[in-house]
Amino acid sequence: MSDRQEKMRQSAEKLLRDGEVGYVIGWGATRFCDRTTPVFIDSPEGAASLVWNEHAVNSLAKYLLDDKYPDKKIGLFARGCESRAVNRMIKDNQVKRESLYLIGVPCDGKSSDRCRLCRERNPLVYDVLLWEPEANAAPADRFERVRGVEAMSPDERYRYWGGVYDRCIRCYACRNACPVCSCRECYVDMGRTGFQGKQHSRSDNQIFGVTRAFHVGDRCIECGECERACPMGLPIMGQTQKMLKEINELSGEYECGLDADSDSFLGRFDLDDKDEFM
Amino acid sequence: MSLTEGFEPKIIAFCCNWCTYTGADLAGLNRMKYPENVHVARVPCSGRVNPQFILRAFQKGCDGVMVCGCHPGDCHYSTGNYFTRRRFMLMKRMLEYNGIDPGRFHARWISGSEAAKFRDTVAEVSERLRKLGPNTKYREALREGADAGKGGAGI
Amino acid sequence: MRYSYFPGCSMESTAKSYRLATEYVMGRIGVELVEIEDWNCCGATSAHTLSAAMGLALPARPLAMAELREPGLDIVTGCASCYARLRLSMHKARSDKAAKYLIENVIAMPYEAKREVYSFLDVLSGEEAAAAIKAKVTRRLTGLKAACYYGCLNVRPAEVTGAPDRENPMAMDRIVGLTGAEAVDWAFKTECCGAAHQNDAASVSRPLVWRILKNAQANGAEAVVTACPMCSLNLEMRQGGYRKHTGLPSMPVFSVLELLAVAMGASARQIALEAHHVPAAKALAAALRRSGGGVAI
Amino acid sequence: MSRIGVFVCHCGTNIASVVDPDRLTPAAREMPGVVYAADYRYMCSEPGQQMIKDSISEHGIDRIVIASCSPRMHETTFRKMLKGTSINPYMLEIANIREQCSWVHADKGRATEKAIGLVRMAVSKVSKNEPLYAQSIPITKRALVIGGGIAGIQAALDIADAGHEVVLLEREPSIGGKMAMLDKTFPTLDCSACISTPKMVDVGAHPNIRLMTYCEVESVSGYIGSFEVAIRQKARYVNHDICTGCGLCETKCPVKVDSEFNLGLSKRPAIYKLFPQAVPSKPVIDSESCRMLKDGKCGICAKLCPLGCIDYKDEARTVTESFGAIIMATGYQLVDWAAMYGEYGGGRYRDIISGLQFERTVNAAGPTEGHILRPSDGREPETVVIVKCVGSRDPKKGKSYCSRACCMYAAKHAHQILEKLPGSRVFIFYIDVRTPGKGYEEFYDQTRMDGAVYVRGRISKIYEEDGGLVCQGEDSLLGSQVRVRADMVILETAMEPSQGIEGLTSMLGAARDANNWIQEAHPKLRPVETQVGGVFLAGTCQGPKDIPDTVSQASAAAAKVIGLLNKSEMETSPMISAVERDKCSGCGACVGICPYKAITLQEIDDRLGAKRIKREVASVNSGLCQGCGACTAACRTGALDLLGFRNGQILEEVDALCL
Repeated sequence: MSDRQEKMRQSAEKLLRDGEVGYVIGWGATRFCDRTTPVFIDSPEGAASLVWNEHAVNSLAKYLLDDKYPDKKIGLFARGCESRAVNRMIKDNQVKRESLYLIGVPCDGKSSDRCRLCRERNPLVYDVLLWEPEANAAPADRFERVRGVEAMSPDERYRYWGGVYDRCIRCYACRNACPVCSCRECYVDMGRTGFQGKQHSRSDNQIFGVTRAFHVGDRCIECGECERACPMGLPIMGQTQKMLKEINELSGEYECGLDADSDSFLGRFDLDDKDEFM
Repeated sequence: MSLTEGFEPKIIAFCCNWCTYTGADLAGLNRMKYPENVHVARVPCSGRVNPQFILRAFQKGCDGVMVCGCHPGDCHYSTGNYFTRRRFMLMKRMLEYNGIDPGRFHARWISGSEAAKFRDTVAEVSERLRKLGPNTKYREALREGADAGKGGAGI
Repeated sequence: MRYSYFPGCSMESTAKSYRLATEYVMGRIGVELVEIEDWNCCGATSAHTLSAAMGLALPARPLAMAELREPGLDIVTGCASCYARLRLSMHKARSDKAAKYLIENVIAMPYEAKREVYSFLDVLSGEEAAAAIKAKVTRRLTGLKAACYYGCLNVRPAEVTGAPDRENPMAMDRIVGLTGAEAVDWAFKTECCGAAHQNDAASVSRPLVWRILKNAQANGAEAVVTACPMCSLNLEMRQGGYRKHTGLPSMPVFSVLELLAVAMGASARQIALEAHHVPAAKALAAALRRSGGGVAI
Repeated sequence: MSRIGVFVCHCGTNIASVVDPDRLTPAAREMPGVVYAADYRYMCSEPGQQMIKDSISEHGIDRIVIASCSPRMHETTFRKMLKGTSINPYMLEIANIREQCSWVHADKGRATEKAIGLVRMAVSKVSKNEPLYAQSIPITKRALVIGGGIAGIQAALDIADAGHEVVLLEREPSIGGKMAMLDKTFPTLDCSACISTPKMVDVGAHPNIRLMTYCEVESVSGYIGSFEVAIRQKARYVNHDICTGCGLCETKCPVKVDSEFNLGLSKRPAIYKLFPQAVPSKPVIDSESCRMLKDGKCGICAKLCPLGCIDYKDEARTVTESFGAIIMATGYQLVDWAAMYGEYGGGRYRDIISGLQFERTVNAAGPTEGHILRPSDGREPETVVIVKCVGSRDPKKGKSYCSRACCMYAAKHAHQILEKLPGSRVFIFYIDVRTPGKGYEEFYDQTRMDGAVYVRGRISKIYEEDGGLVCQGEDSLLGSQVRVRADMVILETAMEPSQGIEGLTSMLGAARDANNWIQEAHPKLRPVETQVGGVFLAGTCQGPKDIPDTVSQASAAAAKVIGLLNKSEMETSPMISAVERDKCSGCGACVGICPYKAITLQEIDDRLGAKRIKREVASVNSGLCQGCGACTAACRTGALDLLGFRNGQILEEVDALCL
């Protein structure tokens, strides 16, 4: 473990010393032994504060959206989940590959529930790989939770989601953590468009939930950051996973962020798509 | 029972200008009769219909929503309805997954000549909704006298 | 070169010379054939006409056995009928979940279809094998004009066999070329020979055999070469009446392995050439003489 | 606050007998923002319109709702009416209370209730309307015709005769296309060259037509009225400005390669004219076979040329030209049957030829000077088998569609063989015989009388045996196998779109159908238009057809172009998509959805705090956008909106219904 941490520090230090990147995004220690925090290292000396342990949980890719027009390259430690996010951001024209330096760090598994669906520990895109790829662990049943909800009656489902959204406080942490939420201004923050109200009611919360699923569902890389960020612990991936499950059933095996070229499901069509509206 | 007796559902139908709206006009020219529940909102193409419109309709008190357009391959704009097809196939499933009854949302291809299909579809949807009764799901808090306080945070 | 080997029933009975030639040639060129333990009949051609499940499961069982015992080996067979049935089961197990489920239930063992099923033609036309053949050919069958008959089941249906050309395949022609014999260009390489109905509808099926032989002769062939014991049997045994109907002489029929064996030095006795219905040794002897080898066969 | 006027039409009794204006009009008056409401017998009539205009000025109305018949009926009428008033024509909404209310409902009470609902929806929507202004785009009065076959020739001549400039572009060294290769045309059997070459000459001589042969389209930008087309003139190596077309250069060229025009049945030199009547009647050098260009050794033609036209250093050039309209006349090619039909020998038998090769064979100007001789040994065939639908109507191996012209030219081929080779026998294998055309069925009948034997069934195998071709197949009327020994076989092969159609259509943004033919805008009502404004279709690029249909369509496309070019400018609908750049993150979700390629990502200068940055945003080309709104539904943030059908307007309608 410490060997890998050392490699990361050396790599960041060299990049910064050579002026290859403006800063490096990684993980740093906190006061708590079981927590890390994303850190932005902008000097070679600072590299010594990088840490790598099972608590390096946060996905770092989202921070790229805060600096879309950097003067120098940004160094980013990239595991499978960060790399899929980067692929998606490139496809969505939000970041440019050439303004990133991706330091590949195959993931050895972290102590977070968000990793339960992880299907790709190794970065799919990187400039350098710091150590040997890891074997992928068998992920949990991808759509198990969705099937659980599907098994309910319509009224039960409504009660289930109603219960979930009754507890939603509309803090939008899910949106802020999501690497594919990349609008300049989110529709819920706008007064004028008026797609939905801002008030905190079951109805408006539910509509926010379904809309969020629709906005990101066909691009979701299943990193689980939304649920990790949710302060109320709501099972909101149940919505995006449902989108993915249906897309899988309608058009075959579908996963996002595996490359930077594939169109998302709602951005294209097939003449032979299933038709149930005749 | 008391809820559905004498109940007339409120239905909004988003119809594309080139096929379904024309088909609905043709139903009029042929003096076909169908229930009064349906109100058509004209859009240039079924591809114009944003899923937000459907959510809004349920929230504001529609009992049923229809999205109608040209048959695939006949779109006035050539490919618009292929996107409609994908979008609303997912939308329908998401609504059902969230507990909305499958009978409340309908997407249909109705061409400019299919006046009878428009009439029959409206009649069928309206009959189905009459049996289902008023939609309470996704409704925003009713203003007065509603059963406020029953649900969670502000219904 | 090691393969799991599915001999098929004919190899045990009517195709004695084919079997001996196979053993001879594969031994010489260093292809090790690991006979599948407790293999069973592939069911061709009756099983699948009676029961779809049986038609899929019979060939799948030896394939599953092979994958169990020798998970690293692909499977090879020397019979076109077996090849078609084995390949179909492999193809179905890969592409159709329901069929895989059915197969596994009937044979009561898992069948993942991870390994490929090949024919002798696939194996012998590979680069490595072709080089080995070239190295081992000691005498040439110069001037022997042969019509390569692939049979329908080595190539069809294309989605199962993956054959690139269903009408004019060339793999056997190239192998025959290695012996010094000349493969003629002809039109009936993959035409149906009516094998399945030679017993119950002879009046319809015999002419199917004859027109194949006739076209071979019309294109200058003096022998037909096959890659299947059933094709061989059929083309050879159904020549009665051929001369009367066409006025043409009868035709010797070899398997491609016999040609290779002779070219590698096998004697007639070693590969039981005398077991042929249509006298076969003469044509080979003539070719050997032409090559100047003059070695008695 | 808006000042809305509502005008309820009785439409005689059409509306008023079911919907009660005495309830509807007062109800409308109570709706938010409504300052005036009135009803009248016929709103669309002169006095009705006058009443609206008067009310607008009298009550300071800034937008109106008309409750009447369908907007598809009178929306344009009322917009025109508003042009003479103080308010913008787009400050109008129509509540359809006739076709979608009074005519379809019987219960007066409920119908009136519904009408009130429909008017409320329209009032709410109109409260969010904004003035829109139509743009007018200038029309460049020049047309480009791509493809110099008979379709392109006809279209170019028609447009030029109407007084407009035309560029006729052809990628081969000569115009003429497939028709120039044919011998005779069915059903009249007039000589193809005799009717097409005069037209070719007309094209060459027409003052309004500029011929650009040996040219290809490199790129297209712009939209209806002003397309910019980059055209690549391939290197000819012969200066056509001085060349007189004497033909001396061709006589001594040492190279002999397969002639494209004779489909490999004869040879041509490396410096060549496509065929003797080529237009322009001047040669080009084929750089792939010319010894001088390949190895730098030869130069015979340059020595022979008395005018010094040969220029081995010639290079391809690209010119960019402006056009107001484009006609696609790119035609067809025949499928590569040899790759599809191994059972017919896969091209190994020389005496199996395609129908077009037969045309060259039987053509007096062809390689055999019109004698029907088989290619293998130059003998006259005694028995000929003609196989129809090779590649057509064969979804497994070829195309699922019917190629339309083959039934007739198969009959023509049979007729020509029986006429030129007395005592010969012709067997035609067919699936159906289709003769829908003037004089076609009669021609087919005559061919049978001539002695052609029609056998209903497909040929399953053709093989060579004893010096002949054995055609094996089924006579499905007799239900038996048949085998015919032929000396020559003619395959009437399927048409498919010309090679290169994909690139060309995607440059233009025009769609192709499942078989790659160019998609017409509407199969019945707009058969010569594509869905791209200003791009029209002529001939077989749209689908298989024969010469009369091709020429008709070419003239129709020309008429469309003439109509367009007769205007100097054109008004476009202002109801198109618009981007709010501040909101747009440049994600590009809209770009791929637009069927007209009207949206592109454009780099703009922006600021991020104190920093100057360049970022990409969606940009809508108002000349290309047709206003479908598909992009708006894909835009998560709502940065794209459709003018006239804004998100806000539709949401208002929804809210109003639910009140």
